[in-house]
Amino acid sequence: MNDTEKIDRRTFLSWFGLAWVSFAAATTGALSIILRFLFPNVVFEPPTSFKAGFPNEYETGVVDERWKAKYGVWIIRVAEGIYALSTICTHLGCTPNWLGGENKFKCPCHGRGFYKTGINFEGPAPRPLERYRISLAEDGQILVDKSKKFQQEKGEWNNPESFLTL
Amino acid sequence: MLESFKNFLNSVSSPVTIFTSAVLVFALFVTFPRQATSKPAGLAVLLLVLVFFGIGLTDEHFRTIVSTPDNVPIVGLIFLFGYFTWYAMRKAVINDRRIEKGEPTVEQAETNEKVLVFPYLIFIEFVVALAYAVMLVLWSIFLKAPLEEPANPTVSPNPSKAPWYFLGLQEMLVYFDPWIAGVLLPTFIILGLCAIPYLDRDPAGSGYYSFKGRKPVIIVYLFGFWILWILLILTGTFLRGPNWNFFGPFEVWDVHKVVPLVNVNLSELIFIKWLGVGLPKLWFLREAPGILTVLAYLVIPPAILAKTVFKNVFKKLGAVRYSILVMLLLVMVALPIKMYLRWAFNLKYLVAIPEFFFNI
Amino acid sequence: MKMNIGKFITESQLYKSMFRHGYSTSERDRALSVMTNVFFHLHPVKVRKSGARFGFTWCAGGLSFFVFLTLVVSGILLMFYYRPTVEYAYNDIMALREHVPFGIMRELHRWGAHAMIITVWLHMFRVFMTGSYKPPREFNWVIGVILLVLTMLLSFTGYLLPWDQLAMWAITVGSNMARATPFLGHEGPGAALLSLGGIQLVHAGSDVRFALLGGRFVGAAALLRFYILHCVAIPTAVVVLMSVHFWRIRKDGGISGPL
Amino acid sequence: MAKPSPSLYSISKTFVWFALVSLLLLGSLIAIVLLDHHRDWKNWQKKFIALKLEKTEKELKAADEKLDKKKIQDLRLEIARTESDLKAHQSERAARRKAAAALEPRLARAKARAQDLKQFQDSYKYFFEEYRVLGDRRAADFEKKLAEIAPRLTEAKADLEDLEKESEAKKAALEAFAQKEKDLQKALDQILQEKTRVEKKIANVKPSLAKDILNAPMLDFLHPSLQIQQIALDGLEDDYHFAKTQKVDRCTTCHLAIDQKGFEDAPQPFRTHPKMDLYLGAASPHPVEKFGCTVCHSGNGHSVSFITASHTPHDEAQAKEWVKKYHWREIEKWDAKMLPIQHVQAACAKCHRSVVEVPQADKLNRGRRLAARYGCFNCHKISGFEDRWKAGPDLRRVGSKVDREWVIRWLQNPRDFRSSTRMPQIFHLSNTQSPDEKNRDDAAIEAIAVYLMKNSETVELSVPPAIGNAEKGETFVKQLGCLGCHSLPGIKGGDAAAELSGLGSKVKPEWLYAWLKNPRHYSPNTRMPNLRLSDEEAADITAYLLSNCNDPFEKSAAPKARPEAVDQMLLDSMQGTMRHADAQKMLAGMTDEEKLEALGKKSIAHQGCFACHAIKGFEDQKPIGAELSNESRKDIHQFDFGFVDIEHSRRAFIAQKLRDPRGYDKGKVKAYYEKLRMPQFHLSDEEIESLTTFVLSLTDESMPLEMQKRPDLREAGVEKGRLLVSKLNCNACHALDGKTGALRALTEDPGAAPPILDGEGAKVREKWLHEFLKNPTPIRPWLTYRMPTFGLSDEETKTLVEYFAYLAHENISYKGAEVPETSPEKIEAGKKLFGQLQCAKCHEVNADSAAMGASFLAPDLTLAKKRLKPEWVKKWIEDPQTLQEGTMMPTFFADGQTPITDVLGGDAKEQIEAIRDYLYRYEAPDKTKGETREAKIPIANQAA
Repeated sequence: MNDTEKIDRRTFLSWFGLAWVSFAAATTGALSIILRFLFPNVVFEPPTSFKAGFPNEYETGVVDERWKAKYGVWIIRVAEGIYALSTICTHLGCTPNWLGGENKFKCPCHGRGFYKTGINFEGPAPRPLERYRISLAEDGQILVDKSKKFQQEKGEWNNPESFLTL
Repeated sequence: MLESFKNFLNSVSSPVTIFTSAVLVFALFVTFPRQATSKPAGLAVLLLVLVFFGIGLTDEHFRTIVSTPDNVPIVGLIFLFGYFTWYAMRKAVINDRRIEKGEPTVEQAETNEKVLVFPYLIFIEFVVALAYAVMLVLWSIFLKAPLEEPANPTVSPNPSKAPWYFLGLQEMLVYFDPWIAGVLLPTFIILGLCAIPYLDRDPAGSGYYSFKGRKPVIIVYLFGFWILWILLILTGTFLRGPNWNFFGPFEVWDVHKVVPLVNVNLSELIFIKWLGVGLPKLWFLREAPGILTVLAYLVIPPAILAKTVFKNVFKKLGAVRYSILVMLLLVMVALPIKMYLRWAFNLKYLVAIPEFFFNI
Repeated sequence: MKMNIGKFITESQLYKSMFRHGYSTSERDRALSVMTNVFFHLHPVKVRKSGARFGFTWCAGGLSFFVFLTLVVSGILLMFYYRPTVEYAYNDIMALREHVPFGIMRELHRWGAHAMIITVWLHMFRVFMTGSYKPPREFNWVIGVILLVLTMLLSFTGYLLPWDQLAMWAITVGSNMARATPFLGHEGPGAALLSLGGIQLVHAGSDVRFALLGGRFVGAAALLRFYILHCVAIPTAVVVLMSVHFWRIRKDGGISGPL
Repeated sequence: MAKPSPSLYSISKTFVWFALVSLLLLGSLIAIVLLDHHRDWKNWQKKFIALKLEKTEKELKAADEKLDKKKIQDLRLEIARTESDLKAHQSERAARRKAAAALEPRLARAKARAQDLKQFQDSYKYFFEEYRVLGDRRAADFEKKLAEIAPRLTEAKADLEDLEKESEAKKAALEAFAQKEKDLQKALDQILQEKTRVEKKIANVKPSLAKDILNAPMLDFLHPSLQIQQIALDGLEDDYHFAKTQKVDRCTTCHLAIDQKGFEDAPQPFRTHPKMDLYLGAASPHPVEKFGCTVCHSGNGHSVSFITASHTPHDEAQAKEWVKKYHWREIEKWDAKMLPIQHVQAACAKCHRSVVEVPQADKLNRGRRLAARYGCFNCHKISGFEDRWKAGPDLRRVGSKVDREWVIRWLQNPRDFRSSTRMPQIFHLSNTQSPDEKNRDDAAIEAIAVYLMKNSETVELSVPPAIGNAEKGETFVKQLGCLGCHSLPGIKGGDAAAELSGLGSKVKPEWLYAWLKNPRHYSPNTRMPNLRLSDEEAADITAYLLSNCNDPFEKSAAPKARPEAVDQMLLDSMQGTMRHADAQKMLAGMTDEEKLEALGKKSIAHQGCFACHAIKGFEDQKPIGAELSNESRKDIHQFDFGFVDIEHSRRAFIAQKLRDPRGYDKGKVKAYYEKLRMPQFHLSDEEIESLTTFVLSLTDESMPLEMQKRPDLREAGVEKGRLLVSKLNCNACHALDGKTGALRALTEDPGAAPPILDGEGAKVREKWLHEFLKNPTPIRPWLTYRMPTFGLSDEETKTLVEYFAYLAHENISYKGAEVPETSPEKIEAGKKLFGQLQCAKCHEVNADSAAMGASFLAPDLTLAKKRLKPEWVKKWIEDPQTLQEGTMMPTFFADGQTPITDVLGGDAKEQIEAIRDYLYRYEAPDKTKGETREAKIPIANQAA
C-alpha cells in the first residue's frame, strides 16, 4: 500500500481506468483490423450479374435463348412481365433444351420435362427449375443477378425480385 | 440364400429401423454391462460384425463403398471404438465389482506405487509409437490417397459429401436447417463437451474406470458419441447415396431413385389439415403454434424435471448450472425427437419462417 | 576394449555436455535422464504405476502428439512440391503420385491426418471414461476439446488442397453450412434483418463464409486461404495449445489416477 | 511471517505509463484505419457522383417539363373518383374477398394431395421399373400400387383444377371492382415512367447517411457505394517477362463515364470515350468487356492511383500541369507505360497484323508509308515488312546516267540539288564536323563516286530522232499523267517518285530519252512504268525536262579527296584484319585510283548505301541498320542517350534519333568508323511523330490468336493486292479503296480525270481485267491520261485481279465473254430503248460528242460485252448513283419506274434487261460503210 499512497487515490483510479479502457479498445481495434483484413476490396470472380438488354427486345411468349450459352439463363417474357430461368436441370445438373414446338423444356439426360414456367411435369427431377433475381438497371436494361436463386417449392417465386413486372 | 439375406437387410434398413435398433442395442449394453463386457459376448459381437463384413465384402457394391480410400478409416474406427468401448466398460465393471466389495479399484491399488518414467513409460511410448508408425506406413503402402478428376465448379458430384468426420452434421441436415445442423448443434457440441467438467463435479470416479457411480454421465456421453455422432457418420457415409437418398447396405446407388417427399410444416398440419382455415398471412400468427411448442419444450421439462427426477441435481448444481445442463440435454435430445417426429408425422419444420431463414 | 570405448564416449566432455549424467541403470541416472532431457521432461521423473500402464491410457494422447509430429514433418516436405494455386495444385499432387521420389509422403500425410482424428477422439474417449476431466483437470479438458476441434479443422482445411472434385465439393458442402450462421451468414436466420437504408448488409460478399473462402465460392482465393490456415495459422494455434495442454498435465498432477 | 520481497518501483505510478502507451497504441491504430481508408479513387468517385447527380437532376427537370400536367391531373382526379366508387361497394368486396379466402385451405390441401400422390407415383414407377429389370418378386407389388394410384392421382388433379378454376373466378370477381382503378393507375404510371426512372436513378446516386455509414472505415466491406471497378479480361494477358497473368483493368474506377454517353464535355477523368462507335460500346468492334483499356493504351491496369497507373503526358505542358495537380512523376520501374495520346495508334498493330493499313489508324498508316518511302525497311530488319522494295534507284548502270562530278556534288548534300529529295544526307553531319573528319568525308564521297563509276555496266543508249519541242513536252508531262507520281518545279504532283527538277544539270539526253521510252531497259526492277511513248513524245519530254537546270549546284565545288586522308582511312579500315606494317605495304603497292576504289567499297559498305540502291559487289551484303522488330519493348537501358538531355523514354529517344540521327554522338570521343551512321532525312515534326508511332507499334508481344484480327482468304488476297497497289502507286491516278490520287486533285474536269475504280471487281470481267492489266488499251479515248504498261508478271496480275474481285465481294471466274440468254423480241425492245434513251449520244466518240466536254463522254459500248459483267450492267442502268456517286450517267429508271411506257409493257425491270441484252450484241456502226446501228452478233441461245 505504500506506493499507492504516493499519488492520491482518485488520480490513480482515473489513470487505472484510462489505461485499461484504452488498452481494451486498442486490442479490440487490432482484432477488428484482422477481421477486416479478411475482406478484400476487390476480388477476382466473374460477375454474377449481367445486363440483358432492354425489355422491349424480348417478345412476349417466347423463350429467349441468347444468354443460355454465356450465362446459363433463359429469359422469358410473358404478358405480365419477365423472369429469368436457370438452365440447370434440378435432377442432375444437365442442361435441358427448349422445344418450341412442344412448348416445353426437355432434359436430354434423363428426359425430365418442364413447362415454360419452369415447373416440372414429367420424368425424374425432384423440383422445378430455379429462377434468378431479375430487376431493371438504372439505364432501363434488364439486370439478372445469378447470386440469388428462387425456388418454387419454397414459395420463393412470390418474391417480387424473382419476377420483373412490366 | 445370400441374396435373399441381403435383400432382406436392404428392405428392412431405413433410417428409422437402423436408428431405433442402435438405440435398443445401446440400451441393452448399458443395462447389462456385466454380461455385455464378458469375453464371450465381446467375441460374439466381434464375430457377428466380422461375419457381416465378410458377407458384405462379397457384394460388389458394398465392397466399393467400404473400400473407398476415404471410407476405410471409418471401417477401422468401428472396430477400434467398438473394442475400446467394450474394453473400457469391462474395466469399469471390474472396478465396480471391486468397489462393491469394498476393495480399491485396480488403479487405486497401485496409486501410491510410483515407477520411474525412464525407462518404464518412455519405453512403452517408444514401442507404441513405432508400432503406430508401422501401421501408418503399411496403410500408406496398401492404400493410395484418393485423387479424383480436377476440380470442376460447374459439375457437382452426386452425392457431394463433406469429409467423413463431418458427415454426422451433414446427416443432421436431413432433419434440421443448416443453421441448426451446421452451426447451432456443432456449437452446442463443443460447448457441451467443454461444460462437462463443470456440470459433472462428482469427485468419485476420477482417475479410474467405473460405470455404476457415474451411470447417467456415461450413458449420456456414450449416447451422444455412439448414437448421435458415430452412427450418423456411418449412415451418412455408407447409407446415403445420390440426392442424399437412403440406400440399404447392399443396394446399388441409383441416381434415379425417387423417394416421395411428403413432409409438411407444423403450421400446415395445424391450419390446413386439422383446422382447415388456411395459413394466416402474418408469419408470427402462422408460426405461433410451433413457436409456442418450442418454447414450451425449452421451459416446461426443465421446470418439471427440477421438481422431480432432477431434484437432487438441481440442488447440487444451483439454478444457473442446472439450466445450462438441462438446456444442453434438451438440445441433444431434440435431435432424436425431431428424427422421430419426421418419421412418424412427416413433420418438416416445427417453426418455418423462410422470410428470415429461420426454420426449426 | 569394448567397454573402454563405451567409457571413452560416456566420459568425454562432448557426451557430458549433452547428457549431464552417466549411462547407467542407477536410479539417479534414470531420474536425471528425464530431468535433464527437454523432451523427456514432458514427463515427471516418476509416475503412478497405474498411469504408466498401456491398458489405462491406451497411449492415445501420446500417439496424438506423435502423429502430429509426423504430420508436421511430412507436411513440411510436401510443401516443397506443392503450390496452392488453381493452375498448379492438382498437377503438383499428381506429381507426388507419379514421379516425386517418395511421393508416398502424401499418403502418410493423408492417412496420418485421418489417424490423428481417430486417435484424438480415442484420447477424449479414454479421458472421459476414466473421469480424468474432473478437478483439478477441468480446464485442461476444455483445452483438449479445443484441440480436438482444431484437429478436425486442420484435416478439413487440408482436404481442399489436392483441388480435385472430392476436395472442392467436400469443402463446398462443408463451408455451405457457414452461410447459415445466424446473423453472420447471408442465409442464416436474422441476416435479413440487418439492413441499412434498404441495403442488405450481410450478403454473399460480406458474410462469414466469404471471410473463410475469400470469395463467394470455393475458388482460387479459398485454396490459398485454406493452405495458409492448414500450414500456418491452425498449426501455430495447435502448438501453443498443446504446450499449455502438456504443461497443465504436469501441473495438474501428471497422468490422472485415483485420488 | 515472511519478509516482504523488496519493491522495484511504484506500481501505481507505472499505470500512468501504461495508460500513455495504451493511448498511443490506440491512436496509432486509428491512424492506420484512417490512412487505409483514404484512397484517391474514392475522392474521384465522390466527385463523379456529384457530377452525375447534377446531370441527372437536369434530366429530371427536362422529364418533368415534358410531362402533360393537365392529363396527369385529370387521371389523378379520376382515380380518386374510382376510389370513392370502390368505397361504396366495400361490403360487397369484403364478402367476395372472404369467399375467395375461404377457398384457400381447400386449394392448399388439394394441391398438397396432388403433389404427394404424384411423388408416390414417381417413386412406385422407379421401384417397379427397377424390380422388374432385376426380376424381383416385389415388382408385382409396385405394379399393383401403380395401378391403384393412377386413378387417385387423376382424380386429385381434376379436383385441384376445379378448385383452381373456382379460386381464379372468385379472385377475378374481386379484381373486377378495382380493375378500372388499376387501368387508370397503369396509364398514369406509363406517363410518369420516364420521370420515375430518372427519380430512381437519382435515388441510386444521391449520397445518404446510410451510404456514408456503409462507406465508413472498417464497415466498407459490407456494401460500399464507393467501390473499385474492374474489368477482368479472359482472353488477354499481361506479360511479366516469361510469365503471363490475366489482364485486369481497373481504369474505370476513376474513368467512370468512359463508356457512358452523355459525359462528352465532362472534365477528365470523367469524360466519355471520344470514339464510342469504335471502342468500348457493346456494338463497337472493341467492346469494353472484351478488350478493356490497357491493351490499347498500355499502362498498369491493376493500379488505382494516378501515378502507378503510369499515366504519360502528351507534352511538356501537360507534364507540368500533372506535377502540379497530381504530383505526377514517371514510374521508372514499370515497363509498359501508358502510350501518350499522340502515339496511341501504335497499339493497334498488336492485333491488326498482316494488314497494309490499319483501318482508321491514320497516323500509324502514315508512319508505315513514310517508313517505306524513306527506305527504313531497307536498312532495318522489321518482321512483317520484309517484302518491301528498295527505296533508291538501281546504281548498277549509273555511269550511263550521271558523271562522277555530279555524284560527288550530290553526296555533299543531296538537298542542295533538290530540296524535296528522299535521299538522306550522309556526310558532313553533326558528328563529322572537325577538319579531319570533313576531309575524311570528302575522301569517302569521291571514293564512292569512283567505285560506282568503275563498277557501272554500260547500257546501250539511242540518240533521240530529232530535237524535241520543250513546250510540247511540258504539255505531255502534264497531260499523260506523269504528275501522279512526279512533281514539277512549281507544280505539286505526287511524291512517290523524284521531283522532275534540275535534270538538265544531272543526266544526259540520250539516257533520258532511252529511260522514257522504256525504263526497264536501264533499270530492270524500277517501279517507273512504261507509258508507251512515241519517239516524238519521248523526244519532246526529254527536251522539256532537260530545260530545267540547277546552276548553283553545277557551279558548286566538288571537293577532291586528299591522298593522306584516303591513306589514313584505308589504314584504319584494314587495321581490324591485318597488321599495320602489312597494311602499309599493301597501300604502297596501290595506285591512287585503286586506293579510291577500295575506299569507295569500304565507304559504301560502311554507310550501307547498298540497302536502298542496288550496287554491284554488294548483292549479298546484310544491311547495316539494327533490327527493329521489337523496338517498342526494347529495354530502356539498351538505348544510349549519351549526353543528350531529353526525357529517358523510348518515344523521346526515337523522336530525337529521327530528328538528329547522329546527335547521340554529341560530346563523345569516337573514331571515324565508330560513329553513328544513320543518315539525316530532314524530317518534319509531323513526319517524326508518325514515324515514332510506327516504331512504337513494333512489338513481338504475342496476342492471343482469338484477339487478333485474322484475315480470311479473301481479306488476305485484298491485303496482298493493297501492298502491290501501294508499290505501283495506282492511287496516284485512280480513286480506289478509300483514297483519291494526286492526279484527280489536279484535274479540274472530273470527266477528264482517271476513272474511279471502286467496285471495279463487280464491274469488269476477271479475264478482261487480266488482259487489260498486262496490256492496257484505251477505253475512254477522250482522256489524255495514259494508263501505263507496268510490265506485270502473271503472279502480280493475278494478285491485282483477285484484289479487285475480293474488294467488291465478287467471286473469281476467268470465263470468257458470257452473253446473257434472251429472246429476239427483247433485243428488239432493247434496241428501241437504246435509241429512245439516246445512249449513243455520250457513249460514242464522234465530232458531236467531242464538243460536249469530257464530263459528258462515256466509254465505248462495243467493249461492254467483253469487259463488263452482265449483272453489273443491270444494276448500273438501274441506279448508277449508288454504284458511283456523282457519275454523269443519267438515272433513267428512278425508283424502279420507266419513262417509256410503250415498250415491254412499261416494265422497268424487263426494259433494263432488254437494254443490257441489246448491249451484249451491239457493234458500233462502221461509219465508213454507212451502216446503221444494228445488232450484228447472232443471238447465242437462239442458235443453241
